[in-house]
Amino acid sequence: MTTATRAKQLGFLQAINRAQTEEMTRDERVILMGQDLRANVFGAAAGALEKFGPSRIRDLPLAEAGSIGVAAGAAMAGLRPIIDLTVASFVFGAMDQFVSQLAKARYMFGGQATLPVVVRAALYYHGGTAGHHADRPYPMFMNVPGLKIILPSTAPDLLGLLKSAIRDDNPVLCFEDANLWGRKGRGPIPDADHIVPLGQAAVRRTGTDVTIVGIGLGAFLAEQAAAELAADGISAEVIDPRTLVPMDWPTIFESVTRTGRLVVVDPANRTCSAASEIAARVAEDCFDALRGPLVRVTTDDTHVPFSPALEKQIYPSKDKVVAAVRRTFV
Amino acid sequence: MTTATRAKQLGFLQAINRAQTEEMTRDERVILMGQDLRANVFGAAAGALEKFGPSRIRDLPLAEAGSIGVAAGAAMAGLRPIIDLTVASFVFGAMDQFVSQLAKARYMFGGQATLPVVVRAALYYHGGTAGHHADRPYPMFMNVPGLKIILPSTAPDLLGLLKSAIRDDNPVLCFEDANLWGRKGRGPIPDADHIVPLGQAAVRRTGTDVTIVGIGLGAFLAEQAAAELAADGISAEVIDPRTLVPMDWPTIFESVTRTGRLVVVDPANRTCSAASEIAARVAEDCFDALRGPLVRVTTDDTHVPFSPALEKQIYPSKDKVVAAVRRTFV
Amino acid sequence: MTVSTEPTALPAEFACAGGRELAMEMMRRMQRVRLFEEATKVLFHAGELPAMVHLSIGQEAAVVGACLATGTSDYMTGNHRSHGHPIAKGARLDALMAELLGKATGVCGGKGGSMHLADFSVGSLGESGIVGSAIPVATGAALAAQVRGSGQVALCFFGDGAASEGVLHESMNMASIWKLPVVYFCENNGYAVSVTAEESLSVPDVSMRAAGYSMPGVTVDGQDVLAVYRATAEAVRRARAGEGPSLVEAKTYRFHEHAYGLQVPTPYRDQSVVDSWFATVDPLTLFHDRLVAWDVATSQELDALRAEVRSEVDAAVEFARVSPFPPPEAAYTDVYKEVTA
Amino acid sequence: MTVSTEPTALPAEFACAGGRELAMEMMRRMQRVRLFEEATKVLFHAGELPAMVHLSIGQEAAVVGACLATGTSDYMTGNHRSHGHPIAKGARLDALMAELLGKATGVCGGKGGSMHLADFSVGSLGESGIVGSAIPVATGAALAAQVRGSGQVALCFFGDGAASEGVLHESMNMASIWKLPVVYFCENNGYAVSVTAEESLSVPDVSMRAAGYSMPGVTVDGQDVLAVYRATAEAVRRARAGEGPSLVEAKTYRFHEHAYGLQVPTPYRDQSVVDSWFATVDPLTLFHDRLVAWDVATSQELDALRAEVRSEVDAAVEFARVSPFPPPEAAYTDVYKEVTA
Ligand SMILES: Cc1ncc(C[n+]2csc(CCOP(=O)(O)OP(=O)(O)O)c2C)c(N)n1
Ligand SMILES: Cc1ncc(C[n+]2csc(CCOP(=O)(O)OP(=O)(O)O)c2C)c(N)n1
Ligand SMILES: [Mg+2]
Ligand SMILES: [Mg+2]
Repeated sequence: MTTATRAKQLGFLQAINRAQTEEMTRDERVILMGQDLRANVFGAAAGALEKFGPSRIRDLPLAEAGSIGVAAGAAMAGLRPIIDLTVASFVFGAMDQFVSQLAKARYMFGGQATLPVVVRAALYYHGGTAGHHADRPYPMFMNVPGLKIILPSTAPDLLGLLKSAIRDDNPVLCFEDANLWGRKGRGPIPDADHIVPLGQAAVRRTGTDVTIVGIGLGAFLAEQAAAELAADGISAEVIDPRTLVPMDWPTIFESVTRTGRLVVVDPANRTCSAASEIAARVAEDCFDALRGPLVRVTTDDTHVPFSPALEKQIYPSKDKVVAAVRRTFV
Repeated sequence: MTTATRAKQLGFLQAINRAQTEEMTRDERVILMGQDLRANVFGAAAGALEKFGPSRIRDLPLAEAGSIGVAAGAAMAGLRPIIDLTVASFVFGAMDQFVSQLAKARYMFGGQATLPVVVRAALYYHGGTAGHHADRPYPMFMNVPGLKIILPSTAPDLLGLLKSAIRDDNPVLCFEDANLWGRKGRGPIPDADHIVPLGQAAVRRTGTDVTIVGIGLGAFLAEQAAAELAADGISAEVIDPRTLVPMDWPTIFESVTRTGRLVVVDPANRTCSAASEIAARVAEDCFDALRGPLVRVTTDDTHVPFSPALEKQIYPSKDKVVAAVRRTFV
Repeated sequence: MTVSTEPTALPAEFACAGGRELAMEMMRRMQRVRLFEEATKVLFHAGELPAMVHLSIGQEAAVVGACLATGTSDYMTGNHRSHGHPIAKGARLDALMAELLGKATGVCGGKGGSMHLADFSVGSLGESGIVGSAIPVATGAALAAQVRGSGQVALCFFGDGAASEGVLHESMNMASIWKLPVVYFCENNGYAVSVTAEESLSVPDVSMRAAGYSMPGVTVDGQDVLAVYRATAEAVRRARAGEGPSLVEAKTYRFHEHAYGLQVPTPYRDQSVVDSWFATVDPLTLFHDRLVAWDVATSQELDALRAEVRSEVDAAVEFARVSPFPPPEAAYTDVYKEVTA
Repeated sequence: MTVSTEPTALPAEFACAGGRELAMEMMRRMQRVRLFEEATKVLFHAGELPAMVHLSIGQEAAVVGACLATGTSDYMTGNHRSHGHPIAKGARLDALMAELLGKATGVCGGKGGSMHLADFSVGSLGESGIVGSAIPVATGAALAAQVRGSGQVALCFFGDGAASEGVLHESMNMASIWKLPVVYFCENNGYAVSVTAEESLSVPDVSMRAAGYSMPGVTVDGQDVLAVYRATAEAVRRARAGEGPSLVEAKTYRFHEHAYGLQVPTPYRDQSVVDSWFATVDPLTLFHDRLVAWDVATSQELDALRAEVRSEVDAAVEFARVSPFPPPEAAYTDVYKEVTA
């Protein structure tokens, strides 16, 4: 790809910047808080401080629980905070605030509270950051009612979903697969006010023999695998859910009902993964259509090792997806 | 049941007390820490302070993250702490310490660290405690490699598993279904030094037509349902995994391979539940044997409402299990 | 050092215009908390409560003195000992009582219950059964007030037990660096269930932690409603003036067991001492006697006020009793807000 | 107030028997940290490092002064800025360097990497990439020492940024109520990535938080290895004597970017100021000049020591380079301990 065409493409960090800028311009209740925003260390906050001022752009001290709780309270009192937690491995310190406050306050107070909060966190695996920076913890949050979760695999989707998330009156967690920050995640620059509604999957490729549901980088791998399988005469349909909660079950069910086979590609740890949920749900609701085992391609149940000699093998790969698809035919 | 026979039965709180007392007597590295232990507010610590003294029996201040981290550090420095977190809804505040320290330290330090820590927490649902005391969060922890998880459904199993957990050199989370504290969880008093190894399921009832895997109170409901189904000529096999990590897959697979049908009864929230994992794994590894949809009976994906008019309906019940089994035959 | 007011002369707060009304409102709200909770004891013994309740009896002066230093447009968060806070903030008793019985007319539609009352109409943003967990929420409400420039203040209740939770530290630090209009208010009743404050706190006074965040900290006599009011009012003034957060600690007493009816196997405090509290540090009696001594009200007037509140409470109990339970479907609503901006 | 030592007379610590050895060991360990990290810069530029590294250059006096006040049987935990702590605690350089390259011979078998070094053989219980997360771990190690009556102490490193995390508060409180033998040691280098300590802390000195937990707190000149050593040694003495925890803060400087090679889009500190630090507050230069002035060592001797350390570092780099990578299966071991008691 030449520099010229690449310049016309939207990247992940630009998508975030654009979504945040557009929505903060549109609605002055939206504020942005995160570590190192003013110095723009992560690269998605360029120009924000100049444009929106220090009251709406705040650098957070290191206090994850406090930060999420502050966002919950600010939302209950009329703001629409975006919290940039930077790396998804930092969510754990705030888990009580996610579960006990953000997810439950509306329900427990009988609908009195409204919590329009967006929390962004990058899935920072696959890059030698080792066990403390490489978590993919979204399945934990799927187990918590009251939270919505998006996990886009292209920059245009990220832009459109993030804007929907900021407008949503519910807490939305946005997980960004850092492996898509570069070339893999780029896409055509959408028109002004590009919106992708929450809860709608994208069918990346149509096919008839097997359905591959791919999450985050998994969607990219699924497309690669589908191309390889096509050469072998296997026609794979690739679905990117984009939103994990609420999941677009109709699109997945319709596809599996046609193909009779399912592979789910999910960068999360295997046990109790999003892939587990999708497989379980399909085994429950599409059983009669099934013609082969439901196969999950996930990260192996181990921690992320530092050594470049160890790390890559534990994640989903195109080859693992291809092998999984073949397994559904045995 | 007369008072005399009941007296010969072991209850949940007695099982805990006995396991802790036996193991603390056996190994002076075992210490017990928790809130309100000296006053024995939860009822499982009777006599502990007198027997083992204030150095080994400590009341914790309200500081869940600190408590789990302290346990991790104490274990790395030679003790074998038991932490009584009392109610499972209090685990969230400590999530970072569970994930980043307890689960990962051994791995990240290349095996230098050993973390023999037991964390106990009661699943306190079904009793009008509302949204902040009624969580069943074990599926979140199943997504974290490095932790073992037990969830016994009878007092004798609790005794034997807890003793194994205390002797295990890995962090073990013990979730105790508070609905089994009373009559439902009682069982015959075992002999001295009763051990149930981690990772071995119990077949509670043998059957040929359908496998019901029941977790915690779910095992009790599964047995009730199996009795009712038997009257209808349906022969249900009931399996209580007892340990969720490591799961006894061979026992489950063997059963489903024979029966061709699976229902999982799990008090956790539905999405990304233990039931999802079991169903997904069976759909992957036992597909050829399956003769009907894999059905999960879980708590509905909502928060726990306070009102007695609202609460019970959201949980698994005997009737829901029976209906689920019937669904596997359609 | 614990600050009390001097019982001698009529205090300035009550001598000025509206002073008598303020004094009577203090007494009215303390009576509301007391009689509301006395009623829950009756309901408990009658087996009409679906769950245990944590009573504020003995702590009324702390709760009311603090809340009356704010207005209903100000924010407040509390904890599991959850009845007093919204009552003191001005919430209607009927919907609170209905909530305790899990009724559809409850302030949370029956979904919250005793430990999780909230009444947004009076700025009560909700209590938390997870101890300490609402502290950052109050801090965030203060942030919203600051960003919106609304002049509102957030009042954040927590106990001596909660003072050991990390979120208190994180919140006080954020509030201080951003000069947020929030008042951290510790009801130090000496116990976290069975653990004494001496055992769980590493300092004699929680207020000694304030210096670590460059905010003023003061400890007041929590049985003295005026002392509490004064200290909180000063903290509220600071907050509204943009001078940032404060920490106010009220030393108080929990007259009943941690949860009413809870049986603690091993006693951790002497019943005779507890009994003596009723005689010597009952905040309602103390204030009653001062009001009479200061000629703010007569005993008869105060009796009449009590009778009024009693009728209010009786009506609330009746309202709660006759109210319907929510329909089963209600268990599944309010998980998400359906219609969105 | 920041405590420095007086540069005039030969200090007691170095005048006594073994004093010269102590002084030389301070210099040796500071050189080890410095040269080890200079070597990682070379590896970084050569593209031989699998990931970014966070350098302690500029902070050597703080790290070494603190660690030398403990013994190798004492415990220590650190953070993401992770090389200096185990080196100062006495770890071998070769296994540390091999870890940075992800080799099988690395101190963590290649599984931890730069941010997560640990060397249990010298009491280094591991560093944490999750900021603040190891603070309770150190506290727990101190608990174990207390329960076992072993006389060991735990040294807990954290930064000015980590000081805002709730676990610090929870840990210091527990340590104080139980009088645990732990020393909380804050390397206040003025920044958490781009955020200044003035912006993120609500107090001028982190040590001002100590009073909130009834423990002594002191701020020392972190460029003065002896001042750090003295303050830490006193805290260690207290801890061993059963008098409980202390908080020591070293005001220091981070000479390089947060992570070496990191490009921060918007500058947050002036490069000319940073440059002047190398000239004025380099802890190695400062100590070098004092040692010469005090006649503890000659310039030649110190040059020789530096040369020795350089060979050690060169050998470590060579060892790391020629070491094999771990076999793929190693990714799946150590998740659990297989054989159990
Ligand atoms: C995070 C958390 N840990 C433990 C509990 C159990 N618990 C409920 S109230 C309480 C004591 C709280 O003490 P304090 O903050 O002083 O409030 P008080 O009950 O005295 O009003 C405890 C330990 C809880 N609800 N939440
Ligand atoms: C819980 C957590 N939040 C955020 C980060 C990202 N991060 C890494 S280092 C750092 C700054 C830490 O500052 P400080 O504690 O002063 O240590 P220093 O880097 O200055 O040595 C931040 C924000 C992290 N690793 N962990
Ligand atoms: Mg208390
Ligand atoms: Mg720093």
